[in-house]
Amino acid sequence: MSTDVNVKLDALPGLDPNALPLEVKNLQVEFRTRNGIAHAVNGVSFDVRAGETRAILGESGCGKSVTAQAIMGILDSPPGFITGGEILYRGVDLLKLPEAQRRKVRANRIAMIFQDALSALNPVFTVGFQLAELFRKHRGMSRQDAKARAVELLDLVKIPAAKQRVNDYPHQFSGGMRQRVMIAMALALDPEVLIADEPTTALDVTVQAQIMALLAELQQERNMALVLITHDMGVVADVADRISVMYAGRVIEEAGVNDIYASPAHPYTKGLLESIPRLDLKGQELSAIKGLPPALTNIPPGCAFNPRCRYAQDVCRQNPGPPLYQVTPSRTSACHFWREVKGDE
Amino acid sequence: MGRYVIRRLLQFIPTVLGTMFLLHYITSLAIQFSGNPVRAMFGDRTPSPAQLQALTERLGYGDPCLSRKGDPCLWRVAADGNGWLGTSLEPGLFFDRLGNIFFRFDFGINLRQREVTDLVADAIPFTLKLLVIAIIFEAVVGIAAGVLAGLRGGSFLDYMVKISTVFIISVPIFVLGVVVREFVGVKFGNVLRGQDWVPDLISAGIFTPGFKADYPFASLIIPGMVLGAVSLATTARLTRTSIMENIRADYVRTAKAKGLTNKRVIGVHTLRNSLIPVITFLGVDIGAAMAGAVVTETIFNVPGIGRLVTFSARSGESSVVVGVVTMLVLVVLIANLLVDLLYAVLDPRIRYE
Amino acid sequence: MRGKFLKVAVAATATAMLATACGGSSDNDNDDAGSTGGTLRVYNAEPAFLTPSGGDDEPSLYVIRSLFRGLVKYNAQTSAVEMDLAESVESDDQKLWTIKIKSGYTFDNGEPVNADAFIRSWNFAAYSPNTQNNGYFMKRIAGIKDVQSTDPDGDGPQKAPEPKAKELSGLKKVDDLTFTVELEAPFSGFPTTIGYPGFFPMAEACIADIAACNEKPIGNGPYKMDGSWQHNVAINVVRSDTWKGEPGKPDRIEYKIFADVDAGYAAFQAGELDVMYTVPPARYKEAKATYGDRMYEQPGDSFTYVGMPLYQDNFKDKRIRQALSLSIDRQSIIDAVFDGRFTPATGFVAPTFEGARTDVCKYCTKDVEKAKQLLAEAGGWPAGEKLVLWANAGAGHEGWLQAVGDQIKDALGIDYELKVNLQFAEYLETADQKKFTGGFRLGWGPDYPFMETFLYPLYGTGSGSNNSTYSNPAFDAAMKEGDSADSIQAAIPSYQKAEDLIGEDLPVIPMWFNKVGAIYSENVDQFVWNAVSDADYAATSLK
Amino acid sequence: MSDLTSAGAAVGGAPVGGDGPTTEATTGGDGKERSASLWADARRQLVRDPVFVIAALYILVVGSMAAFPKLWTSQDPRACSTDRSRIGPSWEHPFGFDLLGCDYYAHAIYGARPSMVIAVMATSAIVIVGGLLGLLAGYYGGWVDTIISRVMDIFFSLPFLLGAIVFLTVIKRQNIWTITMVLFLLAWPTIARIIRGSVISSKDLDYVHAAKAVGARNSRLMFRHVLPNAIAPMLVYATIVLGSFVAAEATLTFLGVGLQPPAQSWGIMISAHQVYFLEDPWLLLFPCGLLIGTVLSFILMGDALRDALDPKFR
Repeated sequence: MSTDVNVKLDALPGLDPNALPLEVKNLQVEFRTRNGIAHAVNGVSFDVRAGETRAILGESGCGKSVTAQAIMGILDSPPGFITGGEILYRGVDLLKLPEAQRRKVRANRIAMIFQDALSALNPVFTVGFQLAELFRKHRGMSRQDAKARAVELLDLVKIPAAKQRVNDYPHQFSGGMRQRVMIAMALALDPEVLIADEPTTALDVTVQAQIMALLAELQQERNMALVLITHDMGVVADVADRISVMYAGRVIEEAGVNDIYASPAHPYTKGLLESIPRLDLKGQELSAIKGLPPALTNIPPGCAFNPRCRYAQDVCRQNPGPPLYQVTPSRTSACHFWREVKGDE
Repeated sequence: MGRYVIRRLLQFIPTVLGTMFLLHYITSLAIQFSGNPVRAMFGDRTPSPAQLQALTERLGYGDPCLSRKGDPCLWRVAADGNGWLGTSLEPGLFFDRLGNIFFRFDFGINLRQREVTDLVADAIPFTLKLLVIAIIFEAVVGIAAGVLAGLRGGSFLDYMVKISTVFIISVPIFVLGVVVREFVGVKFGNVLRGQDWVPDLISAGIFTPGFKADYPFASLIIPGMVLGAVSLATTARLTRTSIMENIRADYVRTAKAKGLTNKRVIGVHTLRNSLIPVITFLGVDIGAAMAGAVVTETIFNVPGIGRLVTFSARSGESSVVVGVVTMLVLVVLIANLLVDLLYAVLDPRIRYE
Repeated sequence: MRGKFLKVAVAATATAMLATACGGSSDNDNDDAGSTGGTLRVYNAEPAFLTPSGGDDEPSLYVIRSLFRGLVKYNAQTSAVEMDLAESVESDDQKLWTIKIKSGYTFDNGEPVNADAFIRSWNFAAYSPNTQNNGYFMKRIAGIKDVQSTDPDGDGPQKAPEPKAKELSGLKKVDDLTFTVELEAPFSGFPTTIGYPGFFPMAEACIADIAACNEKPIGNGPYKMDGSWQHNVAINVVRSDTWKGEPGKPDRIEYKIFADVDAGYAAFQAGELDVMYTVPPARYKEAKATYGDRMYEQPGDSFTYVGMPLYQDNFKDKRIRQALSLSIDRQSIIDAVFDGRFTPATGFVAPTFEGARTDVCKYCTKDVEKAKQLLAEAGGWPAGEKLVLWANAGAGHEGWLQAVGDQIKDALGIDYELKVNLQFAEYLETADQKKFTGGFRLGWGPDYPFMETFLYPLYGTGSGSNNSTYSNPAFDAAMKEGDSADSIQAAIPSYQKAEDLIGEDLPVIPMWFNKVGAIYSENVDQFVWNAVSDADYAATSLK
Repeated sequence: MSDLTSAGAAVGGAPVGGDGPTTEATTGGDGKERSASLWADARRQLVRDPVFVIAALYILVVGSMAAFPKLWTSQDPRACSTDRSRIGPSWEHPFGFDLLGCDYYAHAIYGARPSMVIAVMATSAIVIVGGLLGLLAGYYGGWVDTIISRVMDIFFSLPFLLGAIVFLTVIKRQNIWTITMVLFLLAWPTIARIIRGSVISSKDLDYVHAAKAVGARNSRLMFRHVLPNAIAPMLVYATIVLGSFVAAEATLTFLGVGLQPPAQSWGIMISAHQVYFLEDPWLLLFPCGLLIGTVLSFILMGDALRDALDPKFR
């Protein structure tokens, strides 16, 4: 793993430097389990520009984490299999890359951080070892240089007394600190794209804010593309540029952050917004979307949301499901009656 | 950590004392109920009372409490009348043994008037060699099989390992031992000895039906493998389960996300975590193995500790049984302590205050 | 493999053998055959002691016989007594014996083998505080009572007092190479008994530190120790340069020690041993088939019997004892359990002994009608009561004892119960305290090659091993008559008269005599089996 | 490692630690309710698992041999005569005759009883006493725990086989009861440790505190809330240790300290005939087949049970 890995990666066939850092086109993923085939991802598409933050919003079990793992190529298969679609990094379809090169793209170009940093960090190795490992393996650095770089990284993510803490183990760090270590690990090799799979869900609110601020600052400095996967509407509002809302393995609405909050064009998004407790509505009964998301092994025909949808009519229940209607040049919504939903405002 | 070790060492004392008293009382009961073991040395001939008495005295079976059924031999009437604290009693056979073993390191003699310490000194090298071979064989093959089966969960290989390990565990060791000795040691050995291209070390050294003085290490390889076989099965099962659990852990996904090669993800990250329960099992197993190899030692004629204590138990040599088994218990306790400490080294999350 | 080693303890009696004429004709060793040289690897169990005064079990005797030599030895074929280190052993009243020793023989450390050596060794063995096992054999020499003291209060805290004397009064030194032995009572078989290793001489240095001598014995025989005793592993001996007599054939003998006879047999099959003096009973037929020509068989002298507890009412009437004996088919049991390896006993003296006869016991072949008739005459067996059969645990006797029970049940309808869980020590104590409630298995191996050893100790009134408490004045008188006969030949008729009495009274039910089976490998040229001292390694030559 | 104990320890070492309610998709309900569904799931899965069904059937067959031997054979195992010694298998005598000419098939059938009885009695003893002591030690902690743990250490560090030999050599009567007691004495610490570990890990879980808060008495807490959690690992261990006890009886008999003839047991059949197996292999194959089959079935059942009861593996 000599340092010339960047040279090799820049020479990838079909690489177009000014193409988007990450484009996902009609991604299909299914899980072949004992009780049937679960269609976790049914044609998800989105893209993200350098310096932009793309949020993927949805309840747990809607396929957002699977999408992220598919992009990174770390799906456990079996049981998971990518059965369709393309994942383009600067025009290069990662699905077609041989594993050796795909592995180089990971960490060097596209990095990822996970939700529960305690279980995501190896408990029996020091934080320093797990950071230095990246430099020793990808950049072929010596043990001392790699350790020095590790300390620098810990400083970068504002971990106090980095020199001493580098020899500590993950369980000796607090929740927030651990998440900072995860971020340090992800940014070690200056990736162009960072995928954050529910980075702050396991943290309490105050630490959550610090982490999101750190992410924003680092993104700004490095003009990095950030894909933020979460189910927390609050976090999305103040960080994301564009939002894709997912339900039952499909993107059902995609728009700029202000448009969505201002006028959601899909009943599900509308329901989500209404379920956020707001100060100005104090004392009123909170409205929640009735029912539960469908099991991915038998997704209802037509629009997957129809059983729980106020606006649902017969057409919503027939196949093929609603396409992504163009609400505005920069917005889409997969609902036959998006006008009524949007209009209700 | 230091305080923990000291606390554990202090806990040894009641345990070892308890074991020693248990063994002492059991062997004394044996003599009280089954009669003087010295009598058996004369076989069918009935020795003159004088001779039997002299020999009984010399071998330490003369204590009067040994002739009273149920007497725990803790106290005895002092010969000169004035005993401890003004009573007429003085510390009995048990305290003599305690004093001898722990203060004078004198474990007494067996029926053939040989020092128990010499008996153990003769036996330990063989048991240790057998142990080392068994542990290496068990660890290497066991972990390899377990890892392979664990990684390819559900595959044919996994099924093969699962079935073969369960089968080995359920075959009683003495059946395995006898079959291996007869077929591998004798039959196959004779075939090998027939061919002259096979070097002597292998044909005469390894494939022998039992221990041979002129190939002290080679002739223990097969007995060691038989002894290790049962624990090999357990190690493989343990490793397999542990790998299957750790393979799903989040940190493995992180390692993959860090673009590390599959070999490193498995070899370094997953293995390091999965081996913790396996190593603790091996540690405990070593302690127990010191005396556990009774059957293997008997079948392959290995003059080890297991066999020494078994034969002494049968011929009623209580000094050997009490002395050697107490030492073994001490070894097991120390082995278990070391394993717990090793556990803390292997897994930094474990803290002992 | 089950507890086989205990069996060795059961047959632990020394197998010293018979003498025809005392002070027989000049000895010419068996014709010189086979070349000398090579290493002889032999099977052995772990010996108890390697000193003549201590070792009385079979494995020890095998080693002691290579390292030491005594006053007399036994001819390999005829087992006649021949002079070895002794010039002559004579007595005119069978009570005071004069022994002259050949000159020039020395121990390995140079000490002379003289009268002092023998007197010193025999005293050392007899003196009870020395706790030597073979003190038992000195019981006939005058003054034995003074050298052994009994503890006055049994298990009391006091130790046994010092014996009155340190030396046997019966032993007197005449000059450097002659000494006299006075017996408590006349005994014509005395010369045959001193061929037993318990009577071999020991060096002064050996007696001084008996423990060290046990680890590395100082012998006076054709071989000496090579290194010390590697317990449970091996004992190696090499040709001794100080031995004056006829040199041993092999340069070196390696005793390989096995704790279990099956492991030993497996080693023999794998070509690791040249001689194995015994074969596991279960593998006998297989060994005979594979090593037929290299297997030596000869009727043995170990006698197995089922003793009758005469002190119990059920067994007082001799007709009941005769009925029980008549209902046993010995040959069928032998074929089933021991692959036909033993010879059914129809007498009380080993077949290879001089003066032994067959059909002394009229009730030793199966005859169910006669058995039923005798049982009826005697008033039958108490209804509902079970016949209890005893044996010591872990020595493989339960098998054939169960067969005996089955046959008696079939023939006489008496149900039986086995009591086979007592360890050997307790079993013998039950015998000593006369607590058997039914037939009890015991074995007997002769101490010296003289018919008397099969009779007096087992049936003489009050004698040590008379566990059935049989007491018949006519028998005791016949035995006395034999003891004081002026020669072994003259003693035989009276001993036979005594045996006939036993044949009628049946204090014990004789079962069988073992058959000795030894196997040797291809590298053995001439294998020699001494009728008395079993495998004679010194005389066995290699190709 | 030591021949015998590892079969018992095979499970001791295996990761059967108490499985507190893992946070799955559904929230961790109250302990009892969740475990009830656990048993239902386990039963459904087990019934479908062919290995478990075959093993259970085999155990049923052997159990019926032990309980009602008359069902399987009309021969009396003690009607023997040496004339028929070691005659080969034939139609009326499927297993032929043994060394003393007894019907080997009847001997095998009647031989099942001691092995099974010893295994079942010893296992239930260690489960009841070992379980109880483990529960007490784990739940109360403090000096109760210290005393019980030290007693546990004594019997745990005694080498299993050697301890058994020393005890059995001393006891004059080696019969079913004494062997069971010895096996119990030497094996209870293993299960006590498992239960103690599981109780300690599950006693400070939320739902136990909740129950304590509403004033539940200690005994109710122990048996209604804490113990159910330990039932799963205990059941798994008990099944597997049943197999190792059957093997233990045979090994002790092989060493001459177990059951003595004229009792019938597989152990005796194997040890009495193990040297003949070159001439008449069937003498060894039948009892070994039965013995290995039984031990194998117990272990397979234990494995299947563990997989079924341990949510992680579903």
